[in-house]
Amino acid sequence: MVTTMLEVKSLSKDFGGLQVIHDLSLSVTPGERRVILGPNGAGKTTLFHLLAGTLKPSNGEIFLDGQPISTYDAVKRARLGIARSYQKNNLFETLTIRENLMLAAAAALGKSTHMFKDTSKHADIRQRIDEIAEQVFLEDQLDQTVATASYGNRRQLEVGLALATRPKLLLMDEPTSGVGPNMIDRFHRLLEQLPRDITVLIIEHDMDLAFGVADLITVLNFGEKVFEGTPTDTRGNATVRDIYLGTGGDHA
Amino acid sequence: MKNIATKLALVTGLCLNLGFTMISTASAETKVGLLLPYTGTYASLGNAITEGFELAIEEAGRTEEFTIVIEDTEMKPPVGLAKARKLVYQDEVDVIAGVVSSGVLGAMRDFIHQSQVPLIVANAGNNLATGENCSPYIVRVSFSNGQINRPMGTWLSENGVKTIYTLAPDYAAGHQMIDAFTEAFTAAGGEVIGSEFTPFGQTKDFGPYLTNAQASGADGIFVFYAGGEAINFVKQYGSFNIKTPLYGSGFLTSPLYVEAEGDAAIGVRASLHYIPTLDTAENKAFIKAFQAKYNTMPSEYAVQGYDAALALMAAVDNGGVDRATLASQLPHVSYVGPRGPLEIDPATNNIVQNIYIYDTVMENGALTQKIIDTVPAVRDDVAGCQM
Amino acid sequence: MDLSFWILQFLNAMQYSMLLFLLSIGLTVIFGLLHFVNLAHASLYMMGAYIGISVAAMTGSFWAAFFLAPMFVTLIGAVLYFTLIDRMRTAGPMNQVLVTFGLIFVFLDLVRMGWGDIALGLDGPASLSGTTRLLGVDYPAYRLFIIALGLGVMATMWLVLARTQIGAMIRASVENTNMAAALGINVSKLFFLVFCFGCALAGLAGVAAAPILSATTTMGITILIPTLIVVVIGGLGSLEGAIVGSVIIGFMETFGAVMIPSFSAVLTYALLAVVLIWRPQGLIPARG
Amino acid sequence: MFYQTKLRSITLIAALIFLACYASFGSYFAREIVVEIIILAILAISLDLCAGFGGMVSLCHGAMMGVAAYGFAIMSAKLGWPLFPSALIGLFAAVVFSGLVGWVTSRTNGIFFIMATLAFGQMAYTFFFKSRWLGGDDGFGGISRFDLSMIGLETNDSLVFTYIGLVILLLAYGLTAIVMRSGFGRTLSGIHVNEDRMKALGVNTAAHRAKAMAFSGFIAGLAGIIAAQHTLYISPELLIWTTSGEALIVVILGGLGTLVGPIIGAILLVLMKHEISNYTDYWHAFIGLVLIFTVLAGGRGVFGQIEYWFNKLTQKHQSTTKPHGDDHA
Repeated sequence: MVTTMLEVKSLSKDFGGLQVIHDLSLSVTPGERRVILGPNGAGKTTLFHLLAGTLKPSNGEIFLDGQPISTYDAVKRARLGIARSYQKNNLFETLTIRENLMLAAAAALGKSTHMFKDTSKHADIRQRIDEIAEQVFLEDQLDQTVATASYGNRRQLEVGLALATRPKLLLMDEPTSGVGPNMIDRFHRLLEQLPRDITVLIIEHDMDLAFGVADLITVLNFGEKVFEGTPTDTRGNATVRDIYLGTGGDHA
Repeated sequence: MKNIATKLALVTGLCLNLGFTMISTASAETKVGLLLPYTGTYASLGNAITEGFELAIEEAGRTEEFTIVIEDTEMKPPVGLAKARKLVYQDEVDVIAGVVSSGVLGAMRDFIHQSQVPLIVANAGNNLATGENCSPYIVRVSFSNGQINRPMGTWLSENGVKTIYTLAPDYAAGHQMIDAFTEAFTAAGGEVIGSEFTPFGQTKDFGPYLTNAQASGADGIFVFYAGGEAINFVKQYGSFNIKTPLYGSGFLTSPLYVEAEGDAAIGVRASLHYIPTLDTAENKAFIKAFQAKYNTMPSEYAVQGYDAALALMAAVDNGGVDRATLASQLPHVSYVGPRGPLEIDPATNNIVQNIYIYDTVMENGALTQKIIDTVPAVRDDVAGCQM
Repeated sequence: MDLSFWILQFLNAMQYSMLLFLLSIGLTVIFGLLHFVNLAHASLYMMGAYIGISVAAMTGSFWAAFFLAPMFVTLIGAVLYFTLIDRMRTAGPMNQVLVTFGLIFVFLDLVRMGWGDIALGLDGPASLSGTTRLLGVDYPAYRLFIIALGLGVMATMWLVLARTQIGAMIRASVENTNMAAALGINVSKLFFLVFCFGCALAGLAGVAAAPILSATTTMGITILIPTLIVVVIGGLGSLEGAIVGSVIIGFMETFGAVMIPSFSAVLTYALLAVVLIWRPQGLIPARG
Repeated sequence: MFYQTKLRSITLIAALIFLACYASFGSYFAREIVVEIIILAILAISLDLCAGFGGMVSLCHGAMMGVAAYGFAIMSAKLGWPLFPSALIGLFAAVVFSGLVGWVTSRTNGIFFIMATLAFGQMAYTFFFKSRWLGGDDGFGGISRFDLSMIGLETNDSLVFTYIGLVILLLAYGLTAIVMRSGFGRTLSGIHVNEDRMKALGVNTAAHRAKAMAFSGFIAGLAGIIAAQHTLYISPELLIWTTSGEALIVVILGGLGTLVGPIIGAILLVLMKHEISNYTDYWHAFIGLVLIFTVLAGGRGVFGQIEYWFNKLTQKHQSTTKPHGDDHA
């Protein structure tokens, strides 16, 4: 029986001698909400790149659901169930929100290579679009073009795109970056309502949100894991306070 | 284009014709379609042939008798065929003249044969058109690729050239020209010790090939190049100061390009079916008339256009009034033109003509052609032609 | 095939490389700095040849043509810059390609109207008409002149870029246009100067090539493809890339013609395909 | 993304009716012109599929068309196969060729993609140009048209042939439209807009682009089969890169990414060319100026512009793939 959804073993990444991730090991259980904390430059986003396969590790192994995936490219990992939302919006800008979700749903449902059936008429694709729209609170904005949508809506869509693939493992890179308090609330609700069959890794700077949703928190600094524990333990930990809250106290 | 006004007039004339005088087909007028490239690489050839053609009709004072419809083939086979169909079905011409590129001729061949509209080929030299693919409706008054080059092969061998290196562009005409030369040269005892085909339309620098040819140690280099490639080739040959003599198909030092080639052309020996310096009454009269009208020296292309018109008029004089009678009369045309005595060989419908071997020389500060030998009445073999 | 044969072929390759270099360097500098794919560059080359022929015919001097033709071409370039190029700068490569593709047609017919359809030639200068003995072989002096011209332009550009203030500005702007503007460089003026310089080089290449190659209405279109291939193989916008690309293509076409003539027609295309598959950004991609 | 809007349907039908009328009531040459338009329009639709939806501006579409035409001509005229299987083999050859080109160029974008496709197209052109068995640059004839006498159609009649061409144009359009509305087509648009995100969603974008090229090759192949049967003759001219350039002009003139635009563009370009060449030999310059003007006027093309105004007027917000001039070089 597999007890970990994600297993990372002594992962390292260097860019021309500069160590960005160093000997990092992680173990995330199915359904867990894991928050990754760390100051800027701690290697959080690089870790996501390594997990999603957009960067190749210099060293170490990654297992998803017990399966070694280190050698797989991003496409294959996505198909195995890793989805990712980006820190900076990475959307289909010229398309509508519905079309964005349609693309993700079609990809997830294996319909992106169907050559003859009109996707907008696929019952299961339409159902998926509606579900996700509801999950990320975009039911009323579906026919808006992304380029003209509000920033908050675009952040919601960013998560929606990742969710639409019904991933096993969801990597969320600062979903709330740049949004106001109302919006943070929304994301909080969104995360709480996510079904537990999705394992979630979140990079988050909003402490209330982070501590509110996390089962466990991993703190990175200079590419190394410096602490791992429950929100309560993290709050009380002196090292964390020093390196993270001390320098990054002015979180967004 | 100098004759743009003429063309415009013709086009407008045509429109009026179509609009108001559709019944005129029964009159004695002969409607001729001139199918030539006026855009693209061969535009200058198209213009020269048109000039020659129009001159001949004017000279004979028979402009009233012939209605000319001009169409541009753009040097594209599909366009050529489409325009040929237009001339036949829409303009209902009695005869078509022109066709510069062999590709266009190839595209038209079956159509001409089936529609039984006579075609007077005024340039395209593809051997097959009067050989394997000959047709009673296709008569050629220009030349065949083999016809120009065979005499040179024999002549060179007879004049002490033992070994030759050949160069030509890598396309169908290039291969036909060189094959014909090689066959005749070898038959006469010579040996082709090296041969290269240069990428057509891409080769700008002939230096590497010239260096190769020189290094082969052959007694001479025989080449076929035309147009811009001919200028480049001759100039580069000159600049390398190559000692191996240069021989070629006469298009190499055609009067149309020889000025651009400059001194490098001096001493190049070539064979062609027309040389402007031919010392005959017919040629002198032709040149005088041509210069009077266009203020420039005629080229072999202009002569081909001129002869296409002369052949047509001769066929009309012999009783050609419509497509069928023109087609039957054209193969029996014979007369003396600017290039000498001409006749059509009814076995192939290709022209029988003299081939001139000439030097390019400097005379009174201008480049000109000096004929050194004449191979009379060169006739193509009946190579698989069945009418 | 003795040594002198290979020396001759080496010089042939050099000569062709330098001609390609003169053309591609202008194209690539314009791309590197303005991010503009100017297909009409080849038309300017053609204009250089035709204008050169006319100037030589009027003045009777090759050297007058050699110096005046690039100037006229620069003038044409300047007009183009203010009418089209400048306003197309931010329009994306696709639109730039289309507009300059349209310009090719326009220039083609302008030349046909002005100079006719018949191929024209230009006599080189009398002083360079013979052959010169070099490395034990007799080689056309004019071709040596082209090699020297190419190397000279290369060296001058190298010096200007490495040693002078304007060179530093160009390098800075190629690397980062916004940064350059922030540093107080008048970027639009610099762009214009560089564009004019590129046009002048195209005109120079045209008039310099005319005595070796004839001037035809299709010369622009036929040289466009090899030039683009040089620039793309080398890396768009990269000066070193243009040098490397021209030398590779020049040598490959020359020695391909000598050694495997039946493949020489596809050799460059094959190389281009291989490079683009292996290194989609070219051999020496520009930084910027 | 593609939607078969009412405006597009109406324009398509109007264009087809116009062509049918022009061929029926015009002079003989009108039919030649209409067939020329049909061939160019199908080729342009095929290119629009790649360039307009997939962002892949290809210069080897002429070669794709030519490979099909040669495949058909070789099988039928040279090897004596029956016509329909020969045509299928021609189409298959075009699909394989385009798929291969698509596959090896799938990592390149922008101007690099343009150059890579140019290289492969020119290699194919050179192959046929140099092939002496196939007549080299002179090409070869002896091609016949489909024998449809069992359904009472005489294909050698130019008007019948023109009508058949129009039906094939409609089929090519319909098939492309259906595919562009499918998951495949929409995903292709998605790749054009944001390839990285498409990869993150688990789509093998390289393979997808290659498949799109292969499908495009099928459509271009249809144009090739018509071209070969129209002239009953074939030459390498079909494959040369300027054929692709002309198709690109047609797409831009009509409206990139609209599928209907290419048909409008083909009608405009061919008619313009024939009209102007009646008056001057310098029609290239005119075409060039039209192209420049089209781009300067916003690059939407004639149909694209009409659609843009129409959408503004009706205020109905319909997402249409507008021309994207922002491919990364």
